[in-house]
Amino acid sequence: MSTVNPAAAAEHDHDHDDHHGHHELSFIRKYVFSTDHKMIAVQFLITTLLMLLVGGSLALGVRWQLAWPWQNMPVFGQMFGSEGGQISPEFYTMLFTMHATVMIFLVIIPILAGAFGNFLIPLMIGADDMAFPTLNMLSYWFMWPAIFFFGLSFYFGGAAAGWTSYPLLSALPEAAPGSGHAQNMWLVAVTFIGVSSMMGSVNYMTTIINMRAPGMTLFRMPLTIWSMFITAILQAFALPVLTAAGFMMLFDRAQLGGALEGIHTSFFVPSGIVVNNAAPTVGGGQALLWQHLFWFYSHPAVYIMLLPAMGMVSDMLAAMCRKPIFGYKPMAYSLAAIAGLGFIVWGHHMFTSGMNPALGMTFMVSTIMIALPSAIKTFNWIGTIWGGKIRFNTVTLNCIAFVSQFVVGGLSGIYMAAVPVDIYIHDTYFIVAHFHYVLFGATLFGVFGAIQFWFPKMFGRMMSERLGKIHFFLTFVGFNGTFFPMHLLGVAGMPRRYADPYIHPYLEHLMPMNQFITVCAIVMGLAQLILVYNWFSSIYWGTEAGRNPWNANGVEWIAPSPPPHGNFDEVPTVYRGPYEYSSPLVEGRDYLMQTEYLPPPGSDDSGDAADDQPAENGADES
Amino acid sequence: MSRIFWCLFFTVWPIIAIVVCAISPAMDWAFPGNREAATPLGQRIDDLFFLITGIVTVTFIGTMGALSYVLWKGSKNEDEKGWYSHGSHNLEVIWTIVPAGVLLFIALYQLDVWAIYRVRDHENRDVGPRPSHLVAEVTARQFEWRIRYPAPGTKFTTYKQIKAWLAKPHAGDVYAVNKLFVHLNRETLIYLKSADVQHAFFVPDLRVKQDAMPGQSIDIWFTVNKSGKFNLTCAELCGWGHYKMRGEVEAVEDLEARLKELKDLQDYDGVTPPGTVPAGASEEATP
Amino acid sequence: MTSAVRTLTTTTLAAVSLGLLTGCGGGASATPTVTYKAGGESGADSGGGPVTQIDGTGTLSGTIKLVGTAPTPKVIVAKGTAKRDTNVCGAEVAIIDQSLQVGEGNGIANVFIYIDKAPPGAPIPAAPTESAVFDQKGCVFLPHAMVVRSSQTVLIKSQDDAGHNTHTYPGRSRSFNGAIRALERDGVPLIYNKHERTPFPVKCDMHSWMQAFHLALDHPWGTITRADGSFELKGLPATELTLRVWHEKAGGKGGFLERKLKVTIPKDGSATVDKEFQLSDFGL
Amino acid sequence: MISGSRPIRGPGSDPAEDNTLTTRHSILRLLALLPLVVGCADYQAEFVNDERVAALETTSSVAATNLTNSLNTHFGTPNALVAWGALPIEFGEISGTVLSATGNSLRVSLEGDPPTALNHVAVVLETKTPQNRMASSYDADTRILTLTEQEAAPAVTPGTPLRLIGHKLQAGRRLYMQHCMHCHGVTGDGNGPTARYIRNHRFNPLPRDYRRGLFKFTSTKNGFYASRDDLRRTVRQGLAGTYMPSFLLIDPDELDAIVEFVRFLAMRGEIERRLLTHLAPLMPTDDGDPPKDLQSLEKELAVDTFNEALADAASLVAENWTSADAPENLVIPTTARLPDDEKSRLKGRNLFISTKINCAKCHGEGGRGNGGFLKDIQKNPETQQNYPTPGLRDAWHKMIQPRNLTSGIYRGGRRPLDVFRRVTAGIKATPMAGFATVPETDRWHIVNYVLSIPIDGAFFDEHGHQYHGGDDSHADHDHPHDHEADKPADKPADKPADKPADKPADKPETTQPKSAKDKK
Repeated sequence: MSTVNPAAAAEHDHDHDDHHGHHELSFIRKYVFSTDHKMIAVQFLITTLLMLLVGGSLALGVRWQLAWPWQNMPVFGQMFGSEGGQISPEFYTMLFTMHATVMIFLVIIPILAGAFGNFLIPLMIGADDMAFPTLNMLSYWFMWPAIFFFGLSFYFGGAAAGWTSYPLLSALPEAAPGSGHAQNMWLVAVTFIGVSSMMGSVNYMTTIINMRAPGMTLFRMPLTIWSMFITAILQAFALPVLTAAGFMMLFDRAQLGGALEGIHTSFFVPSGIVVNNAAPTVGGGQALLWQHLFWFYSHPAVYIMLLPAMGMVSDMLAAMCRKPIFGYKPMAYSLAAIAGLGFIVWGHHMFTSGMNPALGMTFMVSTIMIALPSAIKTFNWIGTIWGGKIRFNTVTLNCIAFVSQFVVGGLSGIYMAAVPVDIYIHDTYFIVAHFHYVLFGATLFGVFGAIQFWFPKMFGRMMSERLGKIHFFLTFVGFNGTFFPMHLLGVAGMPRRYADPYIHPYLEHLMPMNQFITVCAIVMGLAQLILVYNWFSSIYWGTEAGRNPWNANGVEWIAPSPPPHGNFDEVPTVYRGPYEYSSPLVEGRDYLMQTEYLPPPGSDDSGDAADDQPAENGADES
Repeated sequence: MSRIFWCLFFTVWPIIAIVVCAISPAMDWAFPGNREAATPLGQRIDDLFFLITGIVTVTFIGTMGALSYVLWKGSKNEDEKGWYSHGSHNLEVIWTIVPAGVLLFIALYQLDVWAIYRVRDHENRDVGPRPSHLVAEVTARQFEWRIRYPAPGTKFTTYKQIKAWLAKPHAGDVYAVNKLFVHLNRETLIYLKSADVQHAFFVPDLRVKQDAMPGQSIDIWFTVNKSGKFNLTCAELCGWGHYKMRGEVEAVEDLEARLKELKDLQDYDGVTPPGTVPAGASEEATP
Repeated sequence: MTSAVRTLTTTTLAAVSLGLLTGCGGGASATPTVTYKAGGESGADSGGGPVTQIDGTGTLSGTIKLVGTAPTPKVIVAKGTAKRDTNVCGAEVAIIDQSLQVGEGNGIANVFIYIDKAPPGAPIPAAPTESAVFDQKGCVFLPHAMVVRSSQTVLIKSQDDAGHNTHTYPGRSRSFNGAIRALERDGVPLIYNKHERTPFPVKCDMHSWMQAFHLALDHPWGTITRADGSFELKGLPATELTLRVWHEKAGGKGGFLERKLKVTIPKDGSATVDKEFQLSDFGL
Repeated sequence: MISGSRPIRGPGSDPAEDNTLTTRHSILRLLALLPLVVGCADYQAEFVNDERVAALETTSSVAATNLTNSLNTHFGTPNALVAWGALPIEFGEISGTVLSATGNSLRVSLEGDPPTALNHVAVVLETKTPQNRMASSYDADTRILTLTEQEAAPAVTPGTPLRLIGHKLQAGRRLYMQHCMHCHGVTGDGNGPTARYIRNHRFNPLPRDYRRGLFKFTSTKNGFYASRDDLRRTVRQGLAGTYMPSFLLIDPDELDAIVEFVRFLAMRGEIERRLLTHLAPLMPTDDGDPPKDLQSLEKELAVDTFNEALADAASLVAENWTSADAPENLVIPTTARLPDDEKSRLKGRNLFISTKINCAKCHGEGGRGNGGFLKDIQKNPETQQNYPTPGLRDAWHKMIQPRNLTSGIYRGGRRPLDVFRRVTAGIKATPMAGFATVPETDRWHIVNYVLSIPIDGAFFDEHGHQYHGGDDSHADHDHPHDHEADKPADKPADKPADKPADKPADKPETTQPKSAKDKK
């Protein structure tokens, strides 16, 4: 079992503490360029929440245009408003492109892996910090160049080729207003994000493999850690492809200027294409290639954006229902299965793209099969709630929302897994509805729950339940009001990315529904301010939380809240799995922490025979 | 109190969702014009759609029902501990096998449609096109559809001839923009090209969608079996004017005559003896 | 806290409702108002007052001279070095820049001297029936400057065995851009249908250096100076007149040398105007 | 489109993020401001002045003010349009009679079937002195027309004829803002937000700037403006090979409305231009200082003769636009197209390359639009100065290429009639001259030849047999010497990059690489 020598770790750990006890770290080292995984996590969290607001308001701009086309757009209209107070169509394309970009690259991926991964991994496996603290710091600070370059992209007019950046629209500067330097900046920024998350994933894998506390066998790891682990693997394997594709695209673009001026490869650019009376392109590239490369990353990325939330929700549900997770191993296995299958389904984004139709069949089957592990997880979550003692607090609500929204997102996925049906709904609002149900409905509700759940561990204070519930209610209602009707829009044949769908007669009658959607979207958007308020006010005025406010089992709950540098008073020793709620072994309380030693020792953990630590009976279902 | 509220909350919203879907056809939120597809294949796609909808609805009701049930029970669970269970192996097996079966069924059931839609014809291209084919070249560009028909009366017997025709403009070609005429009840074979960036040829009423890739000539075929005009839109982001690409596909009985008309229009030299001057010829010029 | 929450939620809802229910003018779908303004009514004052007939005419003559030594006009196409149409353009003589031609006695040629508007009450003689000829030879317009009546026909001819086109840039009349075939001798008719306020360029796009200046007047009282800078205007109405003196190089890019040159024409007599201009007046 | 670093500052909720750090009250105060954020911003579409007005402002504010005022009184603003009767525009006029008048609501009978929405259109009551009012609403069922004026009910007796003016202009403006404004701009100056981007590409034609009244592809004779039909054609068919897309499926009434509004903008701009020409002497000199005797000039031009100039400009504009619609000014061939056979094409070919009319000097012997004249430096007719770079320019001083005839793109339409019109009347506002002097039969030969180029290539031997230029699809790689021998005898001294036309591109929409290269 690959665990660091506890003794060594302990000593190391202690003199660490003494060391730090004596002289305080400078402000910069403590709060800015901190190598403490908790501080980095909080930095990630705050940054991503900020970006959440940015991306959200971009989305509101999109919604405004769809509800009241060419009307004076508030804020955006004033800030970048073009002639006549109405926005221009290319500004609209920029809006949704940057919305997707910000939300995916600057919010969801970093908030899961960056914020919660960073915070939870060492705490949950009982390590004093990440394996590579400095690398960890860098992975946060590499996000800022990305943010800077995205900002620069705005400055140059904003990349406007969609977040998928299909060539030739994105490859030829003449093709679109946003395809000039804005696109270069976009590509550079995405590369930086890639570097950032790559650093993260390497760090997570190493930490999880090497730094688990004594007794923390693989099958005693909380599902959060499982999901983080698998996510890290996904990233490590998928990201290089995107980075490579990004560079290929950069080299394809002639107007790079400077040292790269001469390169002007044509990986994606076919010859003889004349865009807007510019000189015809040379060199037989293939635009389809980009789609393959891009989706080879971006489909796994969908799971990068989902799995950690799944893991965290599993932990939270168990804690909130006071009940062991239902089917721990199937949960872990299905996580792995999703990750594995996730690598061979990218083609389902390309059913209409003109790739060999025969390929469509294979991708269809694999895509449909990936629904299976998702289904298993869903049933297991319901099973977890089944027979539990449920307290309807904000955490529970968000977790249940996660499950139910994930069901909707998963089921609507079956439509587009079926190729012939996908032919019709591809690139319509049905797709928009689908991935918002998965990425927002599922992931973000999971994140909201996780914030509420681990906030006391982060800041030593509880978040306001009442505000949390209001926020949840408004968000949930606004969310469903916003995205559920989009299924219908899609079935009605409304394509995505239309600045003004209503010039097409068969879409005119959808305007009222779009207006309704926008109203809901604005409600949802404003509701997020409540979260922000709740967050900051709770930091100052929240009620004090002890070490284990939720009576949860995880290792992280034996650490002080907030945990000091080095996390634990002494190296924790793990005796059982994390889900021993309502265990009959203890009287008077319905939780049994992973680190509690209970004589007499029971039979060995079936998970791994090599474990030298005594373990509890039934730490895993057998 | 709040317990009941939240239980109801999680019970009611799925019901609302289902109701909304149920009334959607009545509210004209379903397929365009609430019409069935205008191509036989499209109708099969619709059937598939409704089949999946059926399965999905059942699953949805099931899951949501189960969820609300366990919530209801769990939230009014009075004993001081929850049910200490790590799951059930049998259940796991059941809810692995059953969904797998259903999913596999969906996967296999639809293969046929897809095969007809693209793969099968795609495989045996060596057979010549059926004489009933209308061949047309549709070139998408920012932001319009440029259409080229072979001279009226042209009959292609081999794909080689078609390729030759596609290769360069020919005398007597008929040009049009944004309005595509197709045979009624006969197969239409379209070669889709892009003059600049990627577009997508999307005719909702026909359930036809195909991306136009720059540098490629992609063939799509369909048979319209309902006369009328169908909206043609672009479904792949193609620049700032993406939404401007409004076109129309019209299925007509006598296509030859219609093409002839277009041709006359196109050959108009301003002094054609009165009577044969096509309507609006003085104003219209073909692109 | 609770009060905060209540206020917070109410403000939020207020914000939403207020934001969404505003119709928002200014955008595309806002209906503009339309007010009607009857036509003609802004036609302003047309003269007004009784017009006193001007009877009798006089003559105006004079010279326009340059102070200082004129720069030697630069050669545009040396003899036989034309890039195209070598057999025609500058075949016999080199093509010289004609924009500022100074004759003996430093007289400036091709200066337009005209009355902008015919003085009210002056009888306007009918336009000559014979048409003016505007010719081109060796890829040079002949003449370089001409004044015609606005109803008069100008025949565009060509002695060159190469195609030309004549592209006019009038201020008020219909512009004309017509190809002139090689050796066009019977001439392409061109009529300036409007009175012009200033001379305007006439170009040939095929030979970028070819340029002439025309002036179309609805009265006969305009002329250009001869090679020695002298000019003569006969039959001017005997009254105080405002002359305009225009040259294509004035101010470097063409304009008035004198915008209001007041002269009084004695009945049956003659007046003289001698003007001198500095090089600076020509942007040199 | 987006200027400065403002975008980075991000949307309005970011300040919220920072302020929440303080107390809850500040948050509430901030939320109270949200209506402003969410609510509607108050900024309006405005007609922008010609650039020179700003310059004029520096010397004579009087002139500038008079100019802008008169434009406002006669054309209004985008949100308060003025229908000026002096102009030949169909503002959309409905005449009728007053049946009864109570207060500011009139019961009227309107002729024809009036459009349902008649809000804010002008109402002219033909009393002794016509009263200009405005309709606030019209109810088709009760036929009650309500006027906006609350006070002073119009003193009208039943039977008074009345006219409702402007619904078409309204519709036109609305549709224009929806479909056209991105490129052509609110003012029709061809400078909409998207145009700024199109301008980045040197060879992309700019969106048309209406303000000169010049439109390139018309059916009218040389020197005449574009007829309504021409504008309709351009909107419906688009301009192939440019960024002007086809709006073929737009509803005919909407199309008419748009066309009228475009003419409205064109006339506004042209009158502005003519007034500026009238005020030109008041402009600052090249070195920026005011002209001599500014006062007297100002009094003369900006005050005394200003209205005169305005009326003159209006009458000129009206005349030009009216004459454009007169049938006698259309270019209609008298003889039918000659049979399109090899002989005719060969004749056309010979005419095309003959120096007698010099087609090839611009379009190139291979018809690639790479003729020798493109190497000349042209003179700017407005300043008499040479343009900095060689190449042909249009009236907007934008560098343009002669049509590459091998590309199969005919911006003005591909009908023989259209090409005939291009040849006969030329292309307005460009160096493409009208060849009306060439006999009509010869013009038909040229048409036959030009139309055959994309199909059969541009080159013939003396027997009229065409070369197909081999089968290599790389136009830019073929070798001129292949066909040196077959150059016509009277080929010009220099050889412009004349290459045999190879097999044209398989996409008629794409221009051949060669021509694009030559543009450099």
